[in-house]
Amino acid sequence: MSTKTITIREALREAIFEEMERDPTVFLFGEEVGEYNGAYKISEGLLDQFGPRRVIDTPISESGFTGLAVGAAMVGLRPIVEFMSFNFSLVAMDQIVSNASKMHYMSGGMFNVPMVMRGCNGSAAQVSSQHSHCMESIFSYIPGLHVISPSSAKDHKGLLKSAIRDDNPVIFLENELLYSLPGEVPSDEFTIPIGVAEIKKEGTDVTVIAHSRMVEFVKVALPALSEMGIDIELLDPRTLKPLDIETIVRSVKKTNRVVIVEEGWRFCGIGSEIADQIYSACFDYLDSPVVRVTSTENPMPYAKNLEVATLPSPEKIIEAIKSVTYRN
Amino acid sequence: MSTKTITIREALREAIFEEMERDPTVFLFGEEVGEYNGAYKISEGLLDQFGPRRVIDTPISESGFTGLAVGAAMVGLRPIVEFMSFNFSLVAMDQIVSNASKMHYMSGGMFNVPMVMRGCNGSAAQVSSQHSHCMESIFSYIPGLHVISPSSAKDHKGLLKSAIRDDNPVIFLENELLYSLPGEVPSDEFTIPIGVAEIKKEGTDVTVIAHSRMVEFVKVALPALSEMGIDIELLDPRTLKPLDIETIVRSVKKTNRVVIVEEGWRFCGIGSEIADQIYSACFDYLDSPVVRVTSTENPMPYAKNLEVATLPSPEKIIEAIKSVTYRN
Amino acid sequence: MAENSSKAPKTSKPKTVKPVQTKPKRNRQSKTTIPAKTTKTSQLSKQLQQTLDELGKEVSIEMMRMMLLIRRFEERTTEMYQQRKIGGFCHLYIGEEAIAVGTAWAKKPDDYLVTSYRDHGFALALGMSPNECMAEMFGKVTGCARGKGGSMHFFSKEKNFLGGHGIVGGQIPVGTGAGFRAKYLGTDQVSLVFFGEGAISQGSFHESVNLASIWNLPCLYIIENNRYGMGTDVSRVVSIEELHKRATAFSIEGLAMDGMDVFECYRVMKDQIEKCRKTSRPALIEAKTYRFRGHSVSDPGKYRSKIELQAYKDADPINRTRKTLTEVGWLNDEDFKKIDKEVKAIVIQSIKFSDESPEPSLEELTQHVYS
Amino acid sequence: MAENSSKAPKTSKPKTVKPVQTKPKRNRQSKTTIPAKTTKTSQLSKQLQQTLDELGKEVSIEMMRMMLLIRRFEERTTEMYQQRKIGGFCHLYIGEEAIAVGTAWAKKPDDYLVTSYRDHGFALALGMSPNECMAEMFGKVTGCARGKGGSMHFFSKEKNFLGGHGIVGGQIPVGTGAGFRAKYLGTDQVSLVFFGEGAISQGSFHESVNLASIWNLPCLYIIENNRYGMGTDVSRVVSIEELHKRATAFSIEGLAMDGMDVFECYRVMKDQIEKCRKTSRPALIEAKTYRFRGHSVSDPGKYRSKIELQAYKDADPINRTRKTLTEVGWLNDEDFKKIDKEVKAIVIQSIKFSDESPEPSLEELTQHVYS
Ligand SMILES: Cc1ncc(C[n+]2csc(CCOP(=O)(O)OP(=O)(O)O)c2C)c(N)n1
Ligand SMILES: Cc1ncc(C[n+]2csc(CCOP(=O)(O)OP(=O)(O)O)c2C)c(N)n1
Ligand SMILES: [Mg+2]
Ligand SMILES: [Mg+2]
Repeated sequence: MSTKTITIREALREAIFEEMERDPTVFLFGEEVGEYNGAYKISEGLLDQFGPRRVIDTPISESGFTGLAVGAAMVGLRPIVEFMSFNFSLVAMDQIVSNASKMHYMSGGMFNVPMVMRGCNGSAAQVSSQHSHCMESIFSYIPGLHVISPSSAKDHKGLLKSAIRDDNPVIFLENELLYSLPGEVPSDEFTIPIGVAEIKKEGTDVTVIAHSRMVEFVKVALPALSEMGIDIELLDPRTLKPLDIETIVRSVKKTNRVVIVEEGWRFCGIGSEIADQIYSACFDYLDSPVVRVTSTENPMPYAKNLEVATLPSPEKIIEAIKSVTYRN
Repeated sequence: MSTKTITIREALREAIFEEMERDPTVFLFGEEVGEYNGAYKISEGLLDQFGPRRVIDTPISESGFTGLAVGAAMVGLRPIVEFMSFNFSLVAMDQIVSNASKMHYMSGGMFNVPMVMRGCNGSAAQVSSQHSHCMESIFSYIPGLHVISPSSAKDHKGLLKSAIRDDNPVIFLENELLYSLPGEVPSDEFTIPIGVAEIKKEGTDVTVIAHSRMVEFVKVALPALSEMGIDIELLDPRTLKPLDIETIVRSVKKTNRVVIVEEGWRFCGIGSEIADQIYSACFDYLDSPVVRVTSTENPMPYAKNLEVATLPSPEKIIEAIKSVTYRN
Repeated sequence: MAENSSKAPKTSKPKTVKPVQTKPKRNRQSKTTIPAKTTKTSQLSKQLQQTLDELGKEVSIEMMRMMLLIRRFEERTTEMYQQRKIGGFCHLYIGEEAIAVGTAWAKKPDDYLVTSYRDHGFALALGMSPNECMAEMFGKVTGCARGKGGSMHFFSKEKNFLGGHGIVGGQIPVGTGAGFRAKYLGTDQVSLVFFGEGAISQGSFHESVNLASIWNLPCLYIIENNRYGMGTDVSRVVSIEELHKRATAFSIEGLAMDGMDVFECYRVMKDQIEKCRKTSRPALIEAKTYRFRGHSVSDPGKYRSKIELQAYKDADPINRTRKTLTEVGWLNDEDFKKIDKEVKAIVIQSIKFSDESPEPSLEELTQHVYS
Repeated sequence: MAENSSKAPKTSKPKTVKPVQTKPKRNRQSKTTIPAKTTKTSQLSKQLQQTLDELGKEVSIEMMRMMLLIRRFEERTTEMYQQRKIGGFCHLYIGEEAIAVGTAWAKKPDDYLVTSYRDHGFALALGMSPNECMAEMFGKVTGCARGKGGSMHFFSKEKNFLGGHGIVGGQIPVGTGAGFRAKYLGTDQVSLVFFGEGAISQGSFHESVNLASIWNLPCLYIIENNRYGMGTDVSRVVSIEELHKRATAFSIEGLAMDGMDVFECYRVMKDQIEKCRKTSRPALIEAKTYRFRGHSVSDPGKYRSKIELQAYKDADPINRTRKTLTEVGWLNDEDFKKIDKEVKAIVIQSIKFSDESPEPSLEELTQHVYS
């Protein structure tokens, strides 16, 4: 199968482009997606290609336009809502939780809500307290939502295409600092199924679970780890809900050790849930408690040194891996 | 110390009354708290006692009045915001997460936000999908918030008083179905510190961790359990954030077995975090994986039989306790 | 209120609400007054005449019959609630029937409609069966949402009824989305978005109407101003007296209608729907109405005076319609009683149907979480 | 635009913005036009004269000096950003200085003020030191928020400055709360709530203004209408042309002012603040302005034409003030250059201060999460 190298930004754009070509009910809207070509240029050129009927600039009314998308989806359209960042999904939270996630169930299966909410999640570079939320665990808590957070160009493209075709509301968490990362993707049309994890690197000593930008952090740690003679298995869930616990369990039963890395806060982070599921399923296989690498328990500070101290880092990941493999 | 028996409703009212008497900067507002005496009559009589300056009926503008409270708190008032139920905090989520919880940190400690957001959390009787959210884990995820969810009249009163005096934004989760539950409270003025768990019943075989209404469910199970010869230790964290992990660890190291009961959903519920902390701290003390009793993974259905099937129950709790003690 | 006598011969002047001053129990925060209603002047009566001519006898009676069905259905709903066959939150539409019925006859079948938890009247008026509605409240699998929604969450795909919704104001963006769809696909459908006057204090109202205005979405926003949001008089929570005047903030048309006059509701909604269909411009309509019961079946409604309540009951939309139809000679007492008997039987049948229907199976529990 | 010549002898007619039609690159969705501005008529010039008389020479020059300080501060900010001494989002106020400065001189020291992320101008105008502001952006512990806030989150308890805020519209309820506090405690403070025109599409705007209106809170809501929310022209996203007219929806006064004329901003804000202090009635003020730079330092601002930008630059609030003060004989070129040199030195000093300041210690990381 032939491949090409594109950035994650391009991967997302291709996914949207292809799905909009394929299905006239798919449309994109959000702040600055059209004339401005997207705050982060994901939608660059799409207005030119599809016109203002299908690529729509909105006012700064996240609650209004998210709810509008729910209604439009109930009656047969397939909206892609771009949150300029997921921090702004907080003003739309009620529409996501009370409406998008509930409509199918509370109508007894009569209506469904095929919509994608996408945008960048997590911190960027020094964007401070109000602009650095990791929303994984909040959305994953809500039955009725799918939550996807990929790391590679290929996964972004394949999963976004699946998300757009999915008949449920899907939260699609990207990361600003990944947008320019290049990666290989198949030249031909492809999709990646929702709910399937991927082993990014096989290994025997410890299962390291990471998603989104944290996968890159782990990769940075790889040379140092292999120098220490530690052979990790790097597992990217890609979809957080539904979580592919089978693949995780298979890996853990092999390595008997787990480190979970996430950019979000520790307390009630997505890693708590992943850890709990691992303990339940692999209790007798674990040689050591699961170790989690997360942000520290504070709002994101602006100062660079504090920001760095808050976030996970390749160094912290190496420390965690060493501790779980008792190499200290 | 002399005591009296009052309902949780009265306990809450007394707490608000006493703190409003004590401190003229404390005021109560929310929908129907005044003329109507509260949708659930928590604030009955308070308008008569304190007048409309301090007991304030609001429009249905949760985002607006929650944000207003944040601002008022920044400049020296101590608002108590009543959400008619915490389901409606979803429309105010941005004010809670981006403003209330961040203000102290992002102003470098200059401003603080001494406010309490209280109201009923969780399901009531057949109130269906949009009115049955358990918000524990969502709020507990956010650094800067305290999250309290008591079970007894005494705890409601003592903790609400502490919450009102606390200098941070506090989420105070009540439960409609508990409001009429009576309990003993000290006749004299008292407070209960935030962040301290209580062993509601000592025992040796298994630590059962439950908060809010789930404590009552566990109590219902007690006779059956003691008949089976299982002596549980019932631990109520009371405060979910900060979590009193020391008390929990002490109990678990004694019993070596844990069941966590919560009304919320399982995936990313507060129990995931509690379990993860227990595993980390007590890995070598656990004779069995932690077992969690939660709601099933669906929006709350209206039909009574489905509602019952969704929620934890004394029976499900007994099953869990039996499984963790290998009595099957 | 001007008490002009009607000049139209065939129909008499419909009884209007007498303006009375309520004596608010406390006047600390309350500015409660019964807003003076415009009288049916001769002009309005001419309109009524025209409307009746347009509708004809059969349809007019059909509309009264539907109001009566809703009324009887909800009276029994209360009973069933008291017998604990119905649980949860249950909000009655009694007193407000004219709005749903007037609208249902004014709209085309494929126009969209969405409303709040106070949704029984709309469901029935749109043609959903009393059986599926009652069964829903009984929590039976034969209910319109398979027993999963309950009183607040009736839905019908067939009727383009996007449901009853529980979060105040939460349905306003949703209904706007249906209008968006019509515009996107170039259909000529209109989306009718209903909500209580309490909901206009939610940001979602403001955001939605702005979106509809800038994008020319075929949406009508209808405030069912029944004067109370739970126990709160509208004058205590909204900074403008004539709510439809909020329309100016969005550069759209705003107008009020007597929400207790089914023929006026029909006429205004018909006009506005057709206009909206043509122009794709949204509008804001305030239906002035009143609920005769408490906010929900468990609310004693002590916050309003008996005088006030009686004044509105005197303007009962069903009695008023009955009187009009009697006066034009289309209905006599016997006809009415017959209709009443029929609808009562239908309601009784719906209870029987619901009683006999099975609960949803436990397998249903985790079905419909995802599709 | 009527081009009446000024009749006031001492001051000449300040240069006004020429109305030009932009040629929007695409006209698919855009209805971009430069709104015709009202000319300074003789009447306005009389007002200007009065304002100058009221302020006197020293204060007038002081105000110009502050505008210049903000300008020079932000010019250096851009440089520091390019040198990567400043990171994150950084939004410049250049072009809009007249609003903050006019307001700062119009308010009492203990009146509250809150604004968006575009907060440098307000911070300096309120009297916060350039040192603490620059250091904040350098992420140093000597910054006004100990380096924890950054460019978007300046705060000063001393100045009753409730901060710069990052969520569009999110500060509007917060500022309303400060007004609530004034009313609750019976102080005579007024709360000044600033936000961009993009923010009026957020529900929080609507909810807050309604609350302030029904509760008579001493809050002034000031829309800084700089015509763009990021790359979006206001006409594409707001359904009303004159934004201050939204006021009618809340039964409060709405008015516009020339946000590029510091003396008009002073006069209008002074009037409104004192009126609000007396009546405790909120009002909605639209300050018509323009930002000369991109939305943030990383935005090239391609969405607007050079002609449009130049037209506004011709009305630069600092040049305009300088001209006015020169014409009344209070300032000559030399004075101006001296002032400019002074403020530049202050800014340079703030950079030095920031460079030399220490970073927050790592112990600070988890401090101030709870108090
Ligand atoms: C966001 C939100 N806040 C509060 C409530 C609780 N609540 C349910 S109905 C209601 C009153 C609504 O009044 P109105 O909009 O006038 O509709 P009506 O009940 O009169 O038809 C309130 C406050 C809710 N459901 N949603
Ligand atoms: C709720 C929310 N949505 C989106 C954003 C991203 N954003 C930041 S500034 C901005 C434009 C705001 O424009 P305006 O209110 O006119 O203020 P200006 O920047 O022009 O001063 C947007 C969309 C945000 N910060 N908050
Ligand atoms: Mg109402
Ligand atoms: Mg702007």
